[in-house]
Amino acid sequence: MLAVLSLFALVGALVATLYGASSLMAIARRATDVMPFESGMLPQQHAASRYHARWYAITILFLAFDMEMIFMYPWAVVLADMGVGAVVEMFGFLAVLLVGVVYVWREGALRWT
Amino acid sequence: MLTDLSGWTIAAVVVLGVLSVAGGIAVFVVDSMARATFALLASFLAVAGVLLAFDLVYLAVVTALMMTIEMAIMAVFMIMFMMNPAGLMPMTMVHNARGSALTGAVAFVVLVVGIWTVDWPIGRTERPEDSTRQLGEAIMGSHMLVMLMIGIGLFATILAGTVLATARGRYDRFGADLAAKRPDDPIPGGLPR
Amino acid sequence: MPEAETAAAAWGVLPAALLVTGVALGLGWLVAAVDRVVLSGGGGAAVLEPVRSSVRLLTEQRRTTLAPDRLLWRSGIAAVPVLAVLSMAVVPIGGRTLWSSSADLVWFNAMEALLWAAVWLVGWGPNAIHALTGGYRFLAQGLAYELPLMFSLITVGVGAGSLRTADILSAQAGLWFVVSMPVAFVVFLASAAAFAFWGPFGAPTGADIAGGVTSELSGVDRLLVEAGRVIFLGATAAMAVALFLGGGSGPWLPGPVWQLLKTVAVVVALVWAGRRLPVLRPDRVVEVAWTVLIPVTLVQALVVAVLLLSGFYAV
Amino acid sequence: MDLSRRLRAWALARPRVLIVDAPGTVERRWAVEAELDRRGWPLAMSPADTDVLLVLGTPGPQLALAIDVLWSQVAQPRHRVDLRATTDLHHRLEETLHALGAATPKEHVDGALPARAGAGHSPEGTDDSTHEGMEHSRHEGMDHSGHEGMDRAGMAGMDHSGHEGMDHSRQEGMDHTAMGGGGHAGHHMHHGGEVAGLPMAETAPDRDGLALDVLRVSIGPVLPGWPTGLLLRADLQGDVLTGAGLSWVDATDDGSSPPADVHPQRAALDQLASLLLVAGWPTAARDARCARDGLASTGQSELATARRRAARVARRVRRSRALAWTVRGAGHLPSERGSAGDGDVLDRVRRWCDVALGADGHVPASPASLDEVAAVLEGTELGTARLIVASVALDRSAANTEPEEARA
Repeated sequence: MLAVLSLFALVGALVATLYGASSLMAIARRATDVMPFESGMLPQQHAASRYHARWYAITILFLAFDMEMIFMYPWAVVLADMGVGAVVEMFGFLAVLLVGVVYVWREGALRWT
Repeated sequence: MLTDLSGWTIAAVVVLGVLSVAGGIAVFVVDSMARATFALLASFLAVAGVLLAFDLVYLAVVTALMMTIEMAIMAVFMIMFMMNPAGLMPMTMVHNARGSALTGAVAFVVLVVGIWTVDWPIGRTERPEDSTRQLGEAIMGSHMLVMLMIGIGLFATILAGTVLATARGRYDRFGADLAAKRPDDPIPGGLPR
Repeated sequence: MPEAETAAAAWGVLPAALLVTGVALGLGWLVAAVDRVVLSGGGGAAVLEPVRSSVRLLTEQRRTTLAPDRLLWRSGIAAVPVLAVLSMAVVPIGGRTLWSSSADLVWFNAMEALLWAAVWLVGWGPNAIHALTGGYRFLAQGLAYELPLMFSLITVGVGAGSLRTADILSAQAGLWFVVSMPVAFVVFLASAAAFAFWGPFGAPTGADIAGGVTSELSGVDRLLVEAGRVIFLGATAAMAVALFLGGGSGPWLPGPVWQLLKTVAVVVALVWAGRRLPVLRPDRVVEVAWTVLIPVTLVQALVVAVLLLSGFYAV
Repeated sequence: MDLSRRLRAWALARPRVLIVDAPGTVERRWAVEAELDRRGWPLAMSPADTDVLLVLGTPGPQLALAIDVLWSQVAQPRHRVDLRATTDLHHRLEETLHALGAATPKEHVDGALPARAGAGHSPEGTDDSTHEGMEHSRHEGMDHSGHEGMDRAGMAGMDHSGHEGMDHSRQEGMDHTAMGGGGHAGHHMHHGGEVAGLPMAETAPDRDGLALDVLRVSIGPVLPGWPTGLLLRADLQGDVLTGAGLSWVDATDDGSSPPADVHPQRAALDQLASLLLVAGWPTAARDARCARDGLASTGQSELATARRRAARVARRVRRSRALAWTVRGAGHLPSERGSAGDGDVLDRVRRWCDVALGADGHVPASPASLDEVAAVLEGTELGTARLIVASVALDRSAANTEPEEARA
């Protein structure tokens, strides 16, 4: 705990040092204020807009599947003590989710819109 | 109860607790969807830090892991569907400020009164050597039924979410009789079908 | 019992943390140097190039763009190297990890998962179209690599019956895990390339979007993101050695030397193989990841679970 | 002081170079890239990644504006080289190193570095010739462009940024942009006005039934692995392009001059190199460049080596399953013109490989028309669009290759 905290502090200090070193060594201390790069043209609109992610359907599948990780890590630890029953239960659980994956795949939701 | 904890732990819990509340408040103060989302993530990470201070490593780390991924995905949707994602225009994150303030104050009072008046049970059991193992034993043993129910629930979520989220289904891809050899998709994927 | 074996306990907290940071920088340098050698087609002089680039970036002016989200941008930039070094907390150095808990593997996983936020923020911050596209590409790629990576980590946990790096190392005293879990090993290394957005999974920084998330970064900002990438790759290579290649075990030579040799070998193999491939675009990878990789890694986990119950791993 | 200067000189010994090749300078670009590869100077991806901006030939007015915008986006230390001939290439690059290493902030701010003999521009672009170039550009841009608004915006920005003005007068520059854009983009105005001088994106329905923001973007004229001077204007819905329109900047319709007669094998290798760069395969791109450069040599043994190298890279690309998997199915061009440009990106890549192999007397695939390519880009994702453009031969056969000289 303390070890992680000190590592965090150390690397934080390292990052701060790099910023400090940069402000000492950099040819110009102030950041140059530029227009966003748009391959030689000036941008016509703000890029930070309502970005249309093409894979939003996959996120639902992902989140549902991801939830089950909470169970699977502890499951790995106790597997040896629990025996065959735990294997059957966990993979039965996963099999149900994989049926969901097959359904999603057939509906084409794994492809971008 | 508190006496089990070292002074450092208590200090960490207090600081992180304040941070998490501050993050929660920031969600409603900032006027950008991206900042609101990541203020919420900061709040969750502070909670993970509290759990870590209590030496509940697995819960702490899994909180950080899940919440980061979920907030990143939430950011996608917040920015996709909400107005003014970057906060470049002036806007406010709250509606019905008076009513919600009242509701919030009442809920706060109820909870605080509850916390200080309930006769909390005192933990008699020894702290486990390995809380991850204990969690695994609970999940695979006495709480297996819960897990199975969650499995079915997640399956239903996948199906329902996909049906609701997608405008196209298999009949659009393979034709009315599902006879097409290759699906008709706007962007091809990595597999032939 | 294993608490006493952490590096922090053995050498003191601060020296151990310093050592871990130093090793992290060394690993980052190693990856960057090997990458440069492979990219430039040979030439041993390329090993100095990472140092040269770092100094150049330190002397370079920083940039800010029109109406950036400065707070989120800078947090994302700083988070990338910080997370990379923090992931080293559970990577064994000379047989000892800086920190040991009952969930070391999850810690490693979580540090990498926090990149989802960090990299996206680096892309979102500058309010520029190429960077923004890169940030979203990283999330899309995350949907593909995250679960296979988790399954491969869990497979290791099943084999060792523990999520603690020290236990995993001792569980491989008889046989390296790579023998019984080759799929998990390959998936783990491929995921490393994916979360470090490098090589065949470099779409978030692709040349087709002018460098993607890094396209608006100059000076120390660019240095931090690039350093985070290579440190993450190096940390994952070192972790792969611990999880699959028996850590420091080997004849004749002392453990740390073996560990170093194996790590260098893994880095060289990873970079060499990664640079032989073009970028695999996320829109193609996602479908294959879900329909092929996840089932395959699950079968791998099942095989290991059955082997465990049949007493294959003498725990 | 001296130490930090020497440190900087050492650190900048392998600067990253952004090449802008004006029309008609293909062979010069090859020579420059060969020299850069030999020296181990990496090619830059974007202005943020750039130390040296290397301009080949004489850019037309619109390209000159784009170069000025790019130059304003490069962080210090930086150096600009205008290379009109490759005869003194070695000398000019050495000079570049010297200028980069010697640069100090004060000199940069004052623009006090002496203009070097033969250089059209001082490193800071503040000498007279640059000014004249900009004045000239303004007129040309106004006269010949279908997008006056944006060109004026570019110019307005440049009035300031040419003098490091981006540091202190962005706000002012942006006001100009807004005014310049007002003429042709008046419909932005109803959309809640502007923030920091730029309008917000607009909303439009999409093919998947959502109505989200669409972003007007320009891809080109200067990008890595992109034909310099090609300008793709499109709406981006997420990363999907709609309403794509392709044009050449500085295109004039006063007759067409045939493209320069270049070595077909070298041209094919060059096309492969830029395509492989876009496809994210830098090692193969390097090999293709290397083979292309070797084919220019006169010695028999070097030539044989280069041929072997070309064959190796062409075979490697042709057989790569990963490349086939990642580009397959993209960019089907209509095949009414027979064999030349039809098929998808993968087919075209393989045809380039055949030409690069030099085994048969194939001519390079005949150039596709801009409208045809733009039609294929419709509805593709940004990465795919880049691959499609990189896979077709586009030349400025309808455009004048040296507009300034032609008009002069």
